Amino acid sequence: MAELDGEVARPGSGERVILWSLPAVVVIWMAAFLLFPGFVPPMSPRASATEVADFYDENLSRVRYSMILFNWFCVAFIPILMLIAERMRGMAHRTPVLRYCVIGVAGAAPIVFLTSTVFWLIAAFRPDRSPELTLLYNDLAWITFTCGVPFLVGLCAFLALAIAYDAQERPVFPRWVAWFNVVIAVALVPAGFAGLTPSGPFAWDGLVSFWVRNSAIGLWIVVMAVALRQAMDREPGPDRGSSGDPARTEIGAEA
Amino acid sequence: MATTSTETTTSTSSRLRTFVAWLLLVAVTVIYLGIDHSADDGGTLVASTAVTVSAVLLALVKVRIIMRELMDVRHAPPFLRRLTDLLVAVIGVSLLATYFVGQAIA
Amino acid sequence: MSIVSNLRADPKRELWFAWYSTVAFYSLYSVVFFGLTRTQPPGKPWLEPEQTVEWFAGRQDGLLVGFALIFVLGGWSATAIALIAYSIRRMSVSRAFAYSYLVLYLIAAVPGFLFICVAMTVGAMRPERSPEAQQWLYDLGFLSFSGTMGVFLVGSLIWMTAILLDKNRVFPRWFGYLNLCNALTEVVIAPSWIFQRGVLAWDGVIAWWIDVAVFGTYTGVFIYLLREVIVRDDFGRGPLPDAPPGRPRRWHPLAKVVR
Amino acid sequence: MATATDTTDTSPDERVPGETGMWFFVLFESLIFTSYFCVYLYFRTQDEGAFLEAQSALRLPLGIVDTIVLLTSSWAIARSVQEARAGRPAAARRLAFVTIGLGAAFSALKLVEWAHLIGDGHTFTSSDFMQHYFFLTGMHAVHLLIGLVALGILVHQLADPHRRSQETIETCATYWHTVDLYWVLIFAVLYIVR
Repeated sequence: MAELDGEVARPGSGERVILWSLPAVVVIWMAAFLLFPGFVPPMSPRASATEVADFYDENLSRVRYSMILFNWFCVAFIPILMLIAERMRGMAHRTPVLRYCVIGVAGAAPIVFLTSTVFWLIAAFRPDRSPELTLLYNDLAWITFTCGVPFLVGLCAFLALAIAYDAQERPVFPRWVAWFNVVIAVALVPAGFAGLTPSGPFAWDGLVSFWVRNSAIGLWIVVMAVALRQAMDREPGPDRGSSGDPARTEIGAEA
Repeated sequence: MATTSTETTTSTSSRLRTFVAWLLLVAVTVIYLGIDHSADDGGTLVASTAVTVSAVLLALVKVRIIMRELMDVRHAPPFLRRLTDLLVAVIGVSLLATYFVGQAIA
Repeated sequence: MSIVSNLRADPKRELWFAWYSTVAFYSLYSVVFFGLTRTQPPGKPWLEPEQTVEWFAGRQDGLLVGFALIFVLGGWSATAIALIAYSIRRMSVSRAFAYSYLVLYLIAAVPGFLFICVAMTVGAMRPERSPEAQQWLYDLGFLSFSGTMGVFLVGSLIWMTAILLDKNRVFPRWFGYLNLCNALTEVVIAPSWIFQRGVLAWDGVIAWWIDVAVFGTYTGVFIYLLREVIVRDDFGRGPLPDAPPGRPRRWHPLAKVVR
Repeated sequence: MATATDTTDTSPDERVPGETGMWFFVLFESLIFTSYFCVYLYFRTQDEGAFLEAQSALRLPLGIVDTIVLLTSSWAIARSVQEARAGRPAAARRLAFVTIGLGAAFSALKLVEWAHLIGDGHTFTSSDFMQHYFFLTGMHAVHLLIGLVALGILVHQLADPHRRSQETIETCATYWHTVDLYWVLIFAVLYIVR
């Protein structure tokens, strides 16, 4: 860290700007969520092809504009996740492996959501298409959206483990954040099984697969934003790392 | 750079040896022309086990010359010499075995 | 000694976590694709629409349960990629190689293994769907899974170049060349976009059986070699030392548990 | 010359030409190619008539010229290695450029042959034989392109005495020989086998 003397730019410069983009992103997401007529209440997997086609026919504009919003802004969450990845440099790890895991899944998770918006938008593109095909695109969108949790589960699990391994006097994130991530990961797991049943709490419109899953994601965003802000406040200035914990020897720390 | 007379001699002899290897490879390639015509009846091609087997065997001879002379395996330790010979054998056995097994099934 | 205490006490615990996860993930992957869903070896590319309906009906539960497991645990694949990225990071080459490898494989995971999960789940959840639509899903599943193997071409070449340029002796050089062998067989899968039957179709002798044999060898070899890298790693910047002398080599991941 | 090894033709020392790792590649890749040939030969025996008919579209003289061009390139790179070993990098470079030229000539001939075949309606998808033909020659072309990269590295090494390494030169040459080696086998099974 000897290279950090002189007029070198602070490594954390600009991070507050990214953090404060979060409220804007959340507002847009909430707006898009409420604008999409298929979320409140969630569309039923038991609906027939004709019913689904009628749904798109009647709600064409709202489907299109809400999904275009999601299509634009689902990836806006990646910078926030990168702030978390940056905090991981301060953890008492010997290697950057867990940070690499987090960076990897942080990139892939929004891309899954992006894919589902593509299917919704195709379904709405030609309302005169045969109902059979509209149903097909609708199924693809809902399965991608609901079941597509692998990278979110991975994100929570990797963060939990990284925090658990962060054995130092003043850990980057408090210990309870690890447990919180485990709880969220567990809450997301049932959604992966939504394809197995068209009705009940595990169906894609069910209590567990829809409401619990999406509330968990919302809660995760809020809690992690708070934890992230605290971690950023706790961090010492430009000389961070030099004061240090001898355990802070991650070889990628200056990468 | 001092070039002793022995070095010059070996260099000349190895140059000649490499040239002879190349000449042999070209000669074997030209033999294929003769083999090719031996089986064909005018313009149409005719299946022939003799042609197939000799084509594969001649190719293996060429492969071995390339490995020994051009790739310099003849100066390599015994393990590599044996391994490359084993490879030639494995290729030959696999190709001919598949061919004959295939014929037997067909 | 158990794996758990091994993971807690060892200063290399993050690396061991990633390594055991790699083994576990590849095992899960094999069980799901070969066992539960029976999507490997793959279905026939030349099936008529009605036959794909039967294909889906014949393995409905397996497809739904198997791919649900991938939906839940697929993110685990990141550990293998992160560990490889770390191995490249430990070499005397630019970090650009490690980051390229990490980003390339993880983003490619979406079309590479998530699409087949989505397509097969959608196909299995409504067996009454029209035969043409079922065939469309069948094609989407297999082609997105097999056809995108070409991504590994560039991935293997990145790893190969890093290994051959590396002066820290992280991997033996022959493994660098094995990456080239693997890259060259990834090319072979491309004709599966063209052929519906024959040796180059997605279930063909060349495009599937030989490819899987090479890829399986490659995967087995790199999992073993990654283990050697972890054992040898000294967290320094220079050349990796040889394996510590006098220490018994643990050939099997569970050998320590058994002892 | 410090970079030239002590080993000459008469030396009793036995040594692996180039890196051992490259020889691992040669053996493993040869086995993969052998498996492709086996698949081809097997399917050929199952439908000999159709294979023979499609095979008659190939022009043997062109194949022979191809082969001789590539054999000559192999000779040139073998000579180049000898010159480099004897401490004559300028001569070695000239021969390496001859090799590159012959490799390019082979590729050009291959393109002419492919163009002829496609012009006559023989494509990747037109028959089982042509599927194997384009697959094997295409895979070979990929190996050849990588070989040209290897030759580029070899020339680059020869250009500067500071980075010159006889081992790297021999490794690149060994790779180039395998391009020749695989062609010899491909030529036999595609053009000659009946």
